Amino acid sequence: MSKKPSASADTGAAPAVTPSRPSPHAQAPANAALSAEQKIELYRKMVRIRRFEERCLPVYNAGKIGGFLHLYIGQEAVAVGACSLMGKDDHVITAYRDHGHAIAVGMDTKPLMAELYGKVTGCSKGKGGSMHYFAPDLNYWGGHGIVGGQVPLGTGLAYAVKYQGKKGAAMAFMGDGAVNQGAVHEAYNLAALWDLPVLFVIENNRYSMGTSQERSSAGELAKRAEAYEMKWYVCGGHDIYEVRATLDEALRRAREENKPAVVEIDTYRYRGHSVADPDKTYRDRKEIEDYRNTKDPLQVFQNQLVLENVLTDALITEIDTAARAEADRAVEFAEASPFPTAEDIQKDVYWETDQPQRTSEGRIFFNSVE
Amino acid sequence: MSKKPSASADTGAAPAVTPSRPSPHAQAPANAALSAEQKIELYRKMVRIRRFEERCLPVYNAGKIGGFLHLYIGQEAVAVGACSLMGKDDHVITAYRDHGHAIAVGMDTKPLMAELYGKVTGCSKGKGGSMHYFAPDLNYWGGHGIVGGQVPLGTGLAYAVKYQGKKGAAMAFMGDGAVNQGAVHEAYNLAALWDLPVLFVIENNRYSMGTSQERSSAGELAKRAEAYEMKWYVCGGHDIYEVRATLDEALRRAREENKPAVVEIDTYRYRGHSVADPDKTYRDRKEIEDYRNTKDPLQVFQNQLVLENVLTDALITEIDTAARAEADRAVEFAEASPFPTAEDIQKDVYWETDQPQRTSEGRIFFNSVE
Amino acid sequence: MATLTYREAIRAALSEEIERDPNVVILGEEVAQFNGAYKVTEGMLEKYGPKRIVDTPISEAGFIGMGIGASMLGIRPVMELMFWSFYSVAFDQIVNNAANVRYMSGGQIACPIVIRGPANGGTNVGATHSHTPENVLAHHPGLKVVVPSNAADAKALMKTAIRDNDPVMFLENTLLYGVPGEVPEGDITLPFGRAAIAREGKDLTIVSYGRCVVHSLAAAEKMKAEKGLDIEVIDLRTIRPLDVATVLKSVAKTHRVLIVEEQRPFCSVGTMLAATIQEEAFDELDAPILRVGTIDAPAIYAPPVEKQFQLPNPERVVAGILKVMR
Amino acid sequence: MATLTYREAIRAALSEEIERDPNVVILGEEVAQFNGAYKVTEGMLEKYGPKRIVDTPISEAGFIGMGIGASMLGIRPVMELMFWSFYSVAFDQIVNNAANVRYMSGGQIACPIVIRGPANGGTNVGATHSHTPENVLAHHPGLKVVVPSNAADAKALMKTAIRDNDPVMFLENTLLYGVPGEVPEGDITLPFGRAAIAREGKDLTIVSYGRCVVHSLAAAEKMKAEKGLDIEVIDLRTIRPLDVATVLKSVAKTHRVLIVEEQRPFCSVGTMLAATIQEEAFDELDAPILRVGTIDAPAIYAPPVEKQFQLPNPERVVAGILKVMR
Ligand SMILES: Cc1ncc(C[n+]2csc(CCOP(=O)(O)OP(=O)(O)O)c2C)c(N)n1
Ligand SMILES: Cc1ncc(C[n+]2csc(CCOP(=O)(O)OP(=O)(O)O)c2C)c(N)n1
Ligand SMILES: [Mg+2]
Ligand SMILES: [Mg+2]
Repeated sequence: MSKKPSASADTGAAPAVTPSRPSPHAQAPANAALSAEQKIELYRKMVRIRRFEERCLPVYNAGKIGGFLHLYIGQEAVAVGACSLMGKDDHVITAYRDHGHAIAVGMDTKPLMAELYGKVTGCSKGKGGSMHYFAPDLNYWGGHGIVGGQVPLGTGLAYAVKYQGKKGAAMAFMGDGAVNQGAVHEAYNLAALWDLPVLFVIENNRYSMGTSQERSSAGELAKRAEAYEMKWYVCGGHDIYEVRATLDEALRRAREENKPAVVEIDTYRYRGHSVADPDKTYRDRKEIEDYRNTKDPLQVFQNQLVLENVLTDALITEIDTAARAEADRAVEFAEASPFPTAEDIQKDVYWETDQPQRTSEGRIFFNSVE
Repeated sequence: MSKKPSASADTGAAPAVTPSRPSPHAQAPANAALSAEQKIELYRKMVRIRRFEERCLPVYNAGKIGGFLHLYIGQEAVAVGACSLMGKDDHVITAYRDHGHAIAVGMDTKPLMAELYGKVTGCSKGKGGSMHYFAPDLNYWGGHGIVGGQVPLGTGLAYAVKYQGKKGAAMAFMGDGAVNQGAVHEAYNLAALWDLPVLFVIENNRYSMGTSQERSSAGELAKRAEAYEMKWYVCGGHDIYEVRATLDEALRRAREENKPAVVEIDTYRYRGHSVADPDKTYRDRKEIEDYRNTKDPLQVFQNQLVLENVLTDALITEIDTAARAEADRAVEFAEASPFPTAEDIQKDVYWETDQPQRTSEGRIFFNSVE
Repeated sequence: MATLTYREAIRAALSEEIERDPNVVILGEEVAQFNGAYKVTEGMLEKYGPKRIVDTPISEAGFIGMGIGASMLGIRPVMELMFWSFYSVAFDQIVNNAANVRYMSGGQIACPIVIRGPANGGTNVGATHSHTPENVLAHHPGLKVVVPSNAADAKALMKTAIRDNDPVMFLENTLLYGVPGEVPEGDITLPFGRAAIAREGKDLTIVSYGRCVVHSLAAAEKMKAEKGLDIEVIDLRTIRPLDVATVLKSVAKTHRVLIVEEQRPFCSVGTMLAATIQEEAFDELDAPILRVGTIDAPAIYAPPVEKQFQLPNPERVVAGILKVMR
Repeated sequence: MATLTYREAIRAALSEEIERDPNVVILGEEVAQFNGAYKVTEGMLEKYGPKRIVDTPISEAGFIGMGIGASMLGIRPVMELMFWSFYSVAFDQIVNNAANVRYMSGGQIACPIVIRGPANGGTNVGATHSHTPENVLAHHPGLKVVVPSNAADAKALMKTAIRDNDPVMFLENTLLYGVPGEVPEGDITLPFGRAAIAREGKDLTIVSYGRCVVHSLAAAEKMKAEKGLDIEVIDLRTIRPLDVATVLKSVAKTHRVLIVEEQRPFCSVGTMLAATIQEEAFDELDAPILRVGTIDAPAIYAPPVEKQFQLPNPERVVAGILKVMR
């Protein structure tokens, strides 16, 4: 506890998180089983997410990224903790704040940055943008823009896993604001009624855009699970060990007993809702600073791993430098890549039109003047 | 308790409900306050509903009624009990099983029968049919065909009452199957969050079409209110005194403290989901007979009022005879009434086209060949 | 050839596909224990068991979304909407998730789901239960829309739909369910986008689909008998893809077009056809293209009024023919 | 005359109506404390307080349904959809309850609700956020649909919308919010169904609405400069009711029509216009009616591709003009 954390995990001049007692979750089975290399890899992923997203900001401000940019900064331990528990038959789906999960499941940052640029080398060929990252090969089913709309889809992933007799589970992530979408409740009921192996993971960062939880939701969020006799958990999202310990238990129950659950993870976003959000009317700077100063997930884990003698100053710097360099390379890649063409607009609309041979006859697109 | 009930409350040869101890709810404030005349009026309304609906059956089978006919037989105490508590600023809305509520709020049965015939003298001018009875002058806002779709509307009635500073409440009725519609949950959250004076009244008749409650809903229905920190009640729907006692409390809370609640009322339908339902695959006859024999709401209340010396044999017979005659007159009225004309099809679509002077210009209807 | 009702033909297709592919599963309200609200799936629970034939709660957004999610992993869900009208509560899942997930993922995800159920008026079920959303659905690129008019087509097209790797919206008709037709035996499929010439003629082309084909044929026979007119009736079978070529070929022969559709007129499928035909066969047309559709109002309940005046029927088609021929 | 942006003009209309009628209330996500996602309602919470300007949870079906219910009792809710795209989750409340409740009750119930928000692509927000549902909405009798192209119209039409006793769907455009325009002072309203001749001409009629009017005018000027063509541009202002008479009058003068719309082509508003024009002005047309619309695919993200190739823009309108004139 005497060690001073070495490098600030955030770029700003944030005072380092006060070194604290070791994580009470370090000895949970999921965490006790981790090798030093695995721990470093978890830390590295969090750093890579943060550096990637920080790198996005100047790119966005330079007008290279269109539409929205919802940054995940502050929430990294959630996605990294959760996705680190995935086995080959586990699946994940989330909302539009999806960069963290993408990197967490193992996506390369080059196509992620290229997607933000709208380049054809992007992970969705420039068709999805920031809100619509996908990597089905990594069991990552996106990136979805309609609040709550992904939750029934995630339930369907669980349905498929169970139908096909696999021992897997799906994690459907959503924000605290999403719990008030009707489709979410319909999915809860289906999952509970049919014993589907799905976890409804609420990343509670306290706000949906400018609306605080208490202004949008009656009652406690995770507790709504009780309405469907589902189990529920609440845990901190600043300590990746806690995230892993909680989800590990819930995932085992899902995989082994086909039992769904709601898992609410307390977290915080440092940036505005999207980069366009002036972030002035609904919270004060102090609230942000307080979280950053005491609960920054990178700093908390850095401290922990320093305490565990897993991380050294040199390694911390190396990881950070590598992550920054990786982000730069992603930008270079994106810059150098071409945009889709006008012809690309009508590709990827129908499966059949992407085949060498169409399966149907007749006209399928209907432009008058092209 | 020695008195034998005099006339079977159902037309079938149902054995009379065993006379039992007096209703434990007779002394609840809402019931203790009732005069003998008022009690007779409650009983008369239940009988009128049943006779009206029984009269519909041969009419339907003769092909005079189109579409669906969802009978309320067995559930009469719910609508009559609930609507008897309405003050001038209280409002009610329900689903498609809406005949009972219509008569309960005081609608005349002639336009109700005419509506089933699709006649222009119907309560909705033959435009709504069985599922769409309305009487806004009696604070009755229908009759709605999309399962759960009326629940946000009912919440809006409560919103309006509160907005306008009135001391009223809205009752939004729904079936046990409707609780699994997302819009219902959205409405729950809004009502709880904003303290809206609305009661969500679940008429739990155990089935949504052929699906029993346990096959469609995880958990207990009313208890879902807890997810939103709303109060909830469960009560029997066979004893109109119990219905009134429960809703009276909930309504007072709504009117005086702007507090919403969920009220689940256990009831039963004797007929199929609609007249077209063969009613063979999902429940057995015995279940129906058991309910009828022990809990028929007309018989239960008849017994109670006989015990209370409010009803006599002669009065029971008189009420029954009058209700049958009323139903016959309703049929005569409907038979004698004309159908809407082809021109009527495009009336009542827009407020403005029903005015002597249109408020907008341009074309508003777009038939090519009329 | 066997004689099957439209309902039986669909059931046969569903059953054969269930037997062929273990990933095919049927989900919907009352499809299993109740045997289907309109008995399309009658007997299937007993035959195929509760894993394959699944009753759902009344949660269309939830279960259709669930089906879409499952289809991304290779399940082939066939979801029954008791009425297509109830798509309104699942609209987001259909137009945003089913229609877009392939696109937004840059072609990485296929969504082989079928959503089926009846979409029609004429049974006096009122405004909320009488939507005919083929135009709204086909408006959304990514979706396919199928509207069979007879038993043989219903069977063959349903098989194609289940095997198709794109989301297919399959619109049936409660008033056709009981109508018998000759259905070829065996594993017959029919490609989407191939219209049928339901009746050959040279004087006027009726473009139609679904139950309106029946009305059109009746009107054509009447016109033959009464006026000696030879009317060609085209049954589109699918709305998207659309067999524009067959329509244009017929127009080049007849030079006159009437569209018969059970649609409210504003932005109906018929407007799409009229816009396309006038664009691509401008010089072939001897008269304006007219449309016989649903009279522009919510569905009226009054039974005789709905049938005689609001919906297309042979009398109204005759009136349309006479107007185009004028 | 004052110069206001489109955004300010709408805000002015909302404010004046809030002040005029105590039953007017504004509800939506982030309309109050956050000042509106697109700042349309900026400052209104402070001015009118939390009873009149109300932040809602992300429950479009719930709160729009609630607004419809409240409107039945005489409240005049103006509901903001942060994007019109999110109507997909409230679709049932809109097309079944708002559109039908008057009809199903035999005319006993009015539903004076306004649902407003932006409906457009062009800001690279992808397939789920770029719906332009004016065709889908206008398809449903019972609804009115308004699509203002400039600040003055936006203000006057918003006032009309709030005072109208029917449900009004008011479609704005994020790319117009910042565009300034002259707005007449005072309590000016504009009747629905009255199109504007945005530019007079004799060689070709462009029928358009919303932001496409801007593209059309730019293209018309270019054609004047480069080819000496006099192009008439009609701004429909409202889609339902629709000012068919003004369109037909123009067609009778120019004999050539191009429709410019930000719509995917299948069953677009343009198909409705084309079908109607060819039906009612058949003999006036010297060339097929063409449509410049959104290229038929979900909205692509790639910023330059969406803007240059997928959406209507002056260059694509020019191409359309040349094709019609050919
Ligand atoms: C159905 C729908 N309504 C509204 C929006 C606009 N919107 C996008 S994100 C958002 C806030 C969501 O907050 P939350 O669920 O807490 O997630 P967070 O942004 O905090 O990650 C809103 C209102 C949307 N995308 N979809
Ligand atoms: C959204 C929607 N889905 C399905 C239906 C078809 N449907 C009509 S009634 C019904 C059962 C409803 O059961 P419940 O809510 O228990 O009411 P009850 O009929 O028992 O009064 C169903 C599935 C519908 N009308 N609306
Ligand atoms: Mg949040
Ligand atoms: Mg029920």
